[in-house]
Amino acid sequence: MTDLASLADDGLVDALLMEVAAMLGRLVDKGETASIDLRGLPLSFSCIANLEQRLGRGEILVQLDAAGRSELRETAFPGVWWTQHCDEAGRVIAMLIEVNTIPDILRADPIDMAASLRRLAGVTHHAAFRQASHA
Amino acid sequence: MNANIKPPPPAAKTPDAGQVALAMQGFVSDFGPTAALALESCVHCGRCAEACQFYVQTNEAKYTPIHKIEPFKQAYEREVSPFAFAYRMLGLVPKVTGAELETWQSLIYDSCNMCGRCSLICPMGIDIADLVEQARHGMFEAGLAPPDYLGVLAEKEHATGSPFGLSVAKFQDMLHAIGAAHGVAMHVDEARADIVPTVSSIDLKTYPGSMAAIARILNHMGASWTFRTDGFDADNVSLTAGDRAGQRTTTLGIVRAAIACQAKTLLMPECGHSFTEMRWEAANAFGKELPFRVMQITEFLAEALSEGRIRVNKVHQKATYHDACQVSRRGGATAAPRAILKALGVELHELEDSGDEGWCCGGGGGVALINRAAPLRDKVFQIKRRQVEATGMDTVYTSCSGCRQTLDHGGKATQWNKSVASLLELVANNLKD
Amino acid sequence: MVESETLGETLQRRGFSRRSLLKFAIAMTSSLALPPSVAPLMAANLARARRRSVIWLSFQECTGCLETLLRSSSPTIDALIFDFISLDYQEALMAAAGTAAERTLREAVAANKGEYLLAIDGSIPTKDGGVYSLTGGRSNHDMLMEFAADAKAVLAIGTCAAYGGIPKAFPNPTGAVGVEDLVTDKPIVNIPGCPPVPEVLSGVLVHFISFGKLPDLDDRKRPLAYFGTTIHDQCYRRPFYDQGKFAKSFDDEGARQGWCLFELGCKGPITHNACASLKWNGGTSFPIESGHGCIGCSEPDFWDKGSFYTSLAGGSATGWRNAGLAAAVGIASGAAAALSSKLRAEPAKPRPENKP
Amino acid sequence: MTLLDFARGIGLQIAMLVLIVGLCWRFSAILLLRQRPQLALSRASLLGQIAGGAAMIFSRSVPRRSFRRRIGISILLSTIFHVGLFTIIFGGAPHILVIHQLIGLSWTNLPKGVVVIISGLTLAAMIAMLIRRIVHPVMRLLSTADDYLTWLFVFLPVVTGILLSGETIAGYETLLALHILSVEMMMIWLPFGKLMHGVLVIASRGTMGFNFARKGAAT
Repeated sequence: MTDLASLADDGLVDALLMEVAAMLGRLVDKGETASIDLRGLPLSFSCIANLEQRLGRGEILVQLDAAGRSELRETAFPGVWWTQHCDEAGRVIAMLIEVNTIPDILRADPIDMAASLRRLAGVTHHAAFRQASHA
Repeated sequence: MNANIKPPPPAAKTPDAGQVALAMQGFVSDFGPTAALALESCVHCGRCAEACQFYVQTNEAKYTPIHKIEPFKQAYEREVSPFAFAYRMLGLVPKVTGAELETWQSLIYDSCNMCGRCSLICPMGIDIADLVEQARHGMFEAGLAPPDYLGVLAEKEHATGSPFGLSVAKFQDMLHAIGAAHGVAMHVDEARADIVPTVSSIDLKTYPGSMAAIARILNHMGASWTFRTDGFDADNVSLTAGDRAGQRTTTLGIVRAAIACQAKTLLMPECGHSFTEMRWEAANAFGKELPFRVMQITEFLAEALSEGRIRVNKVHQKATYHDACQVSRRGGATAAPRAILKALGVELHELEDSGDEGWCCGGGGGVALINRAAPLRDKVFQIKRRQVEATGMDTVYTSCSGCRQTLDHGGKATQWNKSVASLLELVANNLKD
Repeated sequence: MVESETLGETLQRRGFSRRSLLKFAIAMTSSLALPPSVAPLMAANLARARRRSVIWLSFQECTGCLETLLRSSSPTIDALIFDFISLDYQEALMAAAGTAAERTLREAVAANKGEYLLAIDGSIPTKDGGVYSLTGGRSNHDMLMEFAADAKAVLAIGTCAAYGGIPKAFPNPTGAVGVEDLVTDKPIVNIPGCPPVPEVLSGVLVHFISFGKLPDLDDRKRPLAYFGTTIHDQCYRRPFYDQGKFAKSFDDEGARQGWCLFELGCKGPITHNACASLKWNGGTSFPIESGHGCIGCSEPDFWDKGSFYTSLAGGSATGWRNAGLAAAVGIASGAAAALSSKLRAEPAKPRPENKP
Repeated sequence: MTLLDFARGIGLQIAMLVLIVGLCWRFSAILLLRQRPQLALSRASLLGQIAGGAAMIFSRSVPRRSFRRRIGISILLSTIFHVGLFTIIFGGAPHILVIHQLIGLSWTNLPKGVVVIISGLTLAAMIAMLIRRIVHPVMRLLSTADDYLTWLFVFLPVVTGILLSGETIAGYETLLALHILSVEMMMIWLPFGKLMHGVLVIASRGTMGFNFARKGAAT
């Protein structure tokens, strides 16, 4: 039965890899991004491990600390990302394969940037004041 | 409808309501737990057809053994079965009609040898041959036995104890004449004897030598024996015709005769159904176990040979053997003829289907006595012919005069060059002096 | 009513980045079985969304459902969503009591007429005029009908509110029923479970807040994303079921090996819920993982479906006494049939003779 | 009350009671008919006759060699079907559970995959048997409504069982309910139709074996 199960796993992994290839093709041709929600598919642990291994590791590993940790890893296939989000308790809340030049979540958000600009202005002013007082 | 089967004689009328009622009464009076179990158990698998010589040779579905007793089964379901009241109330099983009985007359008589091959193949353990015998009771009692040779003979047997209506005096004369012709001392109507042989009316009519053979062997053994003219014709045509009363009269006549001379052994002739009747049914008619043994002649000869009471010269011959269904498959004496052939030194080349699995010659169950069944009988005979030819033997031994007669007739009809011979006569002709 | 701040503003004020919101949206789309591409839209909608009024009425209940929802894991955005909804009336939680509480309720209803969500936990007694459960002298039935009339939708939280639950268990002395038996003209979402999985409620609320509508429901009005599969379908012990490896008792080798609990009465195969995937207590475990079969608490009448420890394969067979009685009836009938057959069949037959 | 509750509760009870009443009725009505004693000297002792009866209960499952060629298809199909059905009933884990709950006996089950494959074979054999029954002149002539109904009442549990094992078409709950209901229909039908042969076969073969041992006839 174990052999049968692993055989079925291999079939699923192959199908997913073909889907990833198709998605990457669309990214290259038309610039379309896409992702696969791995938790929404009936995959066993061994199947996910198998898939992760087949995709391999690339050059980038990003750790995100936003309401819990996230790890975004480039696979051995540039343009294909393995991303996993955890909540503050450390439990996995999402696991995806993203096909994108860079995962959207890594881009700084305009609203966050506006807020940081305001904060940055405050920090700068304070430093200048200190420097001036020393002189 | 098979083109070779003649329609019933034009005089025969469709059975009327009274006849149907009589048939029903006859059908239902027979059901004990055994028959009921049999009819309840059929799964309609159709395998019995493949064991039946009539189906195998014609490929006509109507010759399926279990189908041949359909009206009998219908009567059972309507009148006797556990849910009979519901079947009647809801009309789930229709009444048997006169037209149906008319159709089934030929199926139940002309195309069944009661050979029991179907009983052997049935996965549910249904003794279909036995059911056919029971079904014929109702048919006969309604006057629906074939209006032919069989019916006529049964009537005569019913009236006189012999299908040919032979009188006691006539029989005595015949026996003495046979003795004189064959140079053998006859014992007739002696007051006391250990062994009482009986004869088949076919022997009387066609093979008188077989009676001389019995006399010669019993004399050779130095046995105390006698023919009894008050109970000699064991043929029991009534059994195959379905005449319970005639069957009983004939049987009890023989039982009384054997008891009268304080016989220890009742010797049944080379005949099939008569053995079945005397061996298994006579005690039931008599009401208790019989005070003597009933033995078919092959059993008797095999036993006597093995005990050295008969001594024979070896005959250096090759031959094949045709089993009588009622003696071998149905009667439990399959080994006896083979032991006799061995004792005689005959090199036995068995038929492809032999012993318990042998095919009927086509004449069993009274079919030999139904003239209109002759074409069908000849078709069935072809199986035997093929199998005998396949052995390459020139001689077929058998220990049933009915079979012997059927094989002779079949052979004659097809210019067959094989000789059909009696095992009994073979023994009688090779006794050591 | 004062225009409140948006959820985006609230999050920003509390120091949550937009990344956190996007991450939450990614997790929610996954949880709601929506395509991952919807996540940015959901995040944007959530950021723009304003507070929603929720009125929570408790009927024949044990407060277990509320406890579960309040104790949902860590102070994440989940918790914020609960903060964000305006729980305008909840007897157990609100500070006000008596007539003050009554006034709050009336005000909230008047201010959000046609827009508020009505959340119900507990079943509604209908026998004897509903006298078995009253709030301020008013029956649960009356209150339900009154506040459902102006609600946008009704959330039946827990098995009692959804189907009647334990109060409805045989012999159901109070004539308890679920919300859907009484409210027929409003959208209803059933979130059954005893108690229900808290993440399901947040999922439903997030969907409602971000897209302005209820998620897809199944034929029992349950959110399809969470109740579309059975516990059995998602169970990590499922491979053992497929291989036919079953624990035969709670302490045998099979149980130690973590084999399937089907034979020990697990109701997983007929129970629709998300326990096996979302799990409990912050994703720690769920009953089967702890070695006990599912009792099917999110299914209607789960309390009356025989023992929790009787396997689904069987059923309640008839007792020996009834079987014996049936056999007696059968034999008697059979004997009568045989007798009547004998009478019908008996011909005047000659007796066998004994003397020659 | 859901369909499953009905199937597992009152439905099962009704089916069992009907089954028991029907079985006892049919059996007693057959066995209480007048039995004529057999008075002829038997070729076998009483013990020998009983042994003959017992032996035939098993021996008739395997046709004689000389018959096999002519009834090959029949043997093949009915063997696959009967062996398959037995394996499913006595090898499938849920079935063993039911038996355990009813009478307390239990044994090791077969892997589900094996049971499913056997079910498929059984189903195929059943379909072939039905086609044969319709097409073969002998079987068509012999067949009555009972044969087709009985086929259906056996076919349904096999089909619903296979569907249940894969949880296709509908949910486990619905399929389980349909499976149990189909078995209950079969239980109710059993004493009144041809299905009874499953029980009668023992009595019928046993009787023939007993009688044939008496005569020394070929078995």
